[in-house]
Amino acid sequence: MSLLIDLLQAALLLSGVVMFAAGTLGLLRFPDTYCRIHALTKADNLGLGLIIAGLMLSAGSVLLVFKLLLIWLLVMLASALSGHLVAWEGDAQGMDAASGDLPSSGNAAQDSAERER
Amino acid sequence: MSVLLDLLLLSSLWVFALLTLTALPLFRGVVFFILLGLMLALVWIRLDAPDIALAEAAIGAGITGVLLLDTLGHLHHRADQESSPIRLKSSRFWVALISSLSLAGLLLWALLDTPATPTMLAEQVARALPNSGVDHPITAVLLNFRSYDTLLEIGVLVVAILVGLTLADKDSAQLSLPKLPNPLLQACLALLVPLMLMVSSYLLWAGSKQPGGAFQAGAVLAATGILLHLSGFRLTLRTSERLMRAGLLLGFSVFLLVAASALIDGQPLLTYPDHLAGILILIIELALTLSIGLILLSLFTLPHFALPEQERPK
Amino acid sequence: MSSSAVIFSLAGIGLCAIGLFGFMLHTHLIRKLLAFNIMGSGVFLLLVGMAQRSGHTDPVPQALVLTGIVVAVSATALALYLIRRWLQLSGSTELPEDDRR
Amino acid sequence: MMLNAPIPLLMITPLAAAVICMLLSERSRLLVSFAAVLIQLLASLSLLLLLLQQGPITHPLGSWEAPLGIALRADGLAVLFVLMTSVVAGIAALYAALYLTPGPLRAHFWPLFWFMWAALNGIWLAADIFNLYVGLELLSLAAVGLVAFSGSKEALVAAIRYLLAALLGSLAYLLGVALLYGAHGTLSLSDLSQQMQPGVASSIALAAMAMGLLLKSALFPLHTWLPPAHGGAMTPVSALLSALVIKASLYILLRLWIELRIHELAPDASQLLGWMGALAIAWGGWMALRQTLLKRVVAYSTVAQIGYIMLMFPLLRADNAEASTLALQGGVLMVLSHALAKAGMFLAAGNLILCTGRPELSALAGTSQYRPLSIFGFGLAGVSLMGLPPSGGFSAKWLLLQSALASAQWWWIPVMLLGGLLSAAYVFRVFHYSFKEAENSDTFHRPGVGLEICALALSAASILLGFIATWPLHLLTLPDILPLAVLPEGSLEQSLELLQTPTYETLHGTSEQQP
Repeated sequence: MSLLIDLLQAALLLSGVVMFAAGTLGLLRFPDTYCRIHALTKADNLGLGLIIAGLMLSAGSVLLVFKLLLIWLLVMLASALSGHLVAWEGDAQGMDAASGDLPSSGNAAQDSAERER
Repeated sequence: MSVLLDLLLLSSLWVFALLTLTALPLFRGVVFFILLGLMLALVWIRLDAPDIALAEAAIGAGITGVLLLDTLGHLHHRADQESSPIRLKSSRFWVALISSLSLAGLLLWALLDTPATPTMLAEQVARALPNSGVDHPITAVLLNFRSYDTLLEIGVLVVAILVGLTLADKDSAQLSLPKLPNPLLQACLALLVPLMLMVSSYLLWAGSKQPGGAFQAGAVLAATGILLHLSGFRLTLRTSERLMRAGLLLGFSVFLLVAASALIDGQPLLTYPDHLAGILILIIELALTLSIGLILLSLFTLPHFALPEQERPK
Repeated sequence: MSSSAVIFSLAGIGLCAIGLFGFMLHTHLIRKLLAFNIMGSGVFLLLVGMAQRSGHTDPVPQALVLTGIVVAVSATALALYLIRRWLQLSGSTELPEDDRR
Repeated sequence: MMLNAPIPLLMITPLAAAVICMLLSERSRLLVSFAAVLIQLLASLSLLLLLLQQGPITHPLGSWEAPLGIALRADGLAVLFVLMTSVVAGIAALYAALYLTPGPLRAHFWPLFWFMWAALNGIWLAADIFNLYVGLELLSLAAVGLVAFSGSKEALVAAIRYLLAALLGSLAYLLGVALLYGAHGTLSLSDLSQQMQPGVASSIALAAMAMGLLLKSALFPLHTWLPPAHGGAMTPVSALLSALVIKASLYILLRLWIELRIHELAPDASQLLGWMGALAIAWGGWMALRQTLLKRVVAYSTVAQIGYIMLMFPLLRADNAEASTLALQGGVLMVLSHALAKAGMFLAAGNLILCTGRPELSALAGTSQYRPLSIFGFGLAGVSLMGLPPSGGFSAKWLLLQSALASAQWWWIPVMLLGGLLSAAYVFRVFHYSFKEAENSDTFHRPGVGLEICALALSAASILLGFIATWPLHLLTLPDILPLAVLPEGSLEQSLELLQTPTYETLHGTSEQQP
């Protein structure tokens, strides 16, 4: 039984890591800001969810499970919000979805990250 | 295994530090600096110092990062391009390299030459802890054994605000930071702000027994304020100057009053009566949390009042 | 003997050196400030790491670092006020290459 | 119970004054500040009386004994510095109240001033190396704030330069604290002085601390931040910075040097400090001769005078108690007389600038004819800086000379004489400008009488110090900070009797070494 749980935990943690890796790859390789947000928020939320699920298996107490769940929910909320804000700011600055370039080459990423904080 | 993890953390610290200093443009450097702060928070956990980890994440990476990014916002309006700083031909580079390498060498020598002995001070703290009024040794050190340091440190924070006030001009209350009229943000605030306030009060409450305390709670409070500020709810020194000033100074004044009250009893400065130590520390922490929150918030909001371009009279 | 403490003392030494390098190399004021903060973090790591090498946690240096972090953020904020004001008056993020006398 | 009161008052009053000043309106700030200055003067005087009655006092904060808690300690050295601060800062406060025009600028001055004073008192009384770090940071940030105060371009550049130097210096100091704690597990100075063993970590730690402190004290060649900051700040601020703020890091250095017995363990380091001091004397004096702005002359003179103070370090010899004692006394007297003279000189220079309306030396033409009082204040301070008898500066140099002779380090003597000549040259250069004929003498403004009196009082005090020099020096031998310095009875009087001033006889036979 405990071996089964260990295996399940390992599988969950590993697939979580794979999701994170995929998200990071997407951030580096995708062509424009909108796609990158997509990769980052979706893949990372899922990856974190998997890792949290894996950790819950060995948590031992209900309180700890609850805390882990809370972490996941909060991170999801934060990443949804920040992803939205980055996209919104990009849109407001007239960033082109296809090329990811601003009409006038400026510091779009800089601006949006600043606002986000 | 854990050694590997530590070594990984060590190399990431060094890489992020180097990237902070060399990455172009500056914005990237600041982002790496914030990442460095988050890595440091992990390192502090590894060093069994969760209090510092909380403070590093909230103050070191969080507030410092926000202040830096905010300054960059002013900067990029004025085209300020810098070239790569590494120029092998400049003597500055070599002087810097040689001094830093010799510093590293000397420190390494000092580290290797010093035997690792358990410090007797840790024992003394453990022995005196029952009489300190709190159960968490770090809170006991900060607010009882070495409370004088903390008192002066709040003074340092107030001085920073004072200089900000001196430089900011009173008359031109013109905001340079536009608010974000984003509907989703506003909606989320309704959820996030109560949560952050809850976290802040939890940290404060936890401080007497476990990691947490006035500084961490104050930093979370300040983060809430900054979030609200960015979304358009502005609570600044200008809105109600007197009230705000009183809030900024509340912690310091309460601390000072408690410190001085020992004199009435003929005791040395900062002595708490035995049975009152716990409650006095709690009162000080409450006031400090509020003040630290307001001070850190004001550090961020103060320069958002554009200064007049012409020089001020001497 | 705690290996973590030794490793992070080393990390602290590295950060001190990198910070000093940046502080001396850069003329850009904000970079200098970043370098100062890196150096500060290095000193904090060394302070706690060196004291905890025997494997016992020591609350005193930890409390000192908490104080240090707050002092560092105050200094950073103050420096940023001055730098911003200087930027506003001169439009530059570097100090004038002065008559170094 | 109230016997312990002066020490807490010295800390509580300035901090409370800072808070109250921030909360009150501008007019009340002035009143509060005057009241606080009075309390500070009284507290430092009663501390002096207490010291004379009881000997050195330790004040364990929070009733926790060091090393767990932090102790404040008042010995002769500390009390001398507390008294110096109260006199100089008190008069500078009076000057500032008259000098600053009403408005937001003046309102912001007071809280910063009080934080600075609190930090100074904190440093004089501290006996804990980390607490000294916090005190240094409080002092530096408040001082930077005061430099940046006017908000002009020059002030900002000076403030940023000063801030960068101060921050680097504090970090170097903190690095030393980290190493010392890692090696010895304590932060208390008295514990350290007992447990200190020579070792790599301790040596590197002390070297780092010394570097940081020297950078903060602007010893040549780490002085480049000083002239713009001290010369460019507003007049009362310049006086405070030159007279008091740089002394804080020097004081810590001196404390470390004698309490951790560095003078015994590393005589080479002491010699190095001495040579850096000698270079500072030459360079500061030379640069002061070449300045075109009046306040820059005074600022460079500070660079040179720091060099004089450093000369005491190589003369503190483990193998020669007499030389050590003379050196310590000479060095401390140098600090005291420089504090008074330099504050007086900056204030007098400020008055002259108020007269002429221009900061240049060349604008001084005609001032000695039309504004003799201002130039007289400047000259009195100059007498002490040059080291002419009977000033405090003269007594200090005399003691240092005696010490150099006693320890057979004759090479410091020409350095001191050369420095004196250079000081004379730059002071007389200012006089030279002021004696020139003026074409438009009717354009002189008249600075307030109060301003003139403030400057004159400080300058006169620096001269007066020469007459009563044995008294502070006697105080210095009260505590056992320099355990090896047991002078043969009456030798201090003997060495000073050579000066032939009648006041010394009255104090005969009072300098027995106390345990």
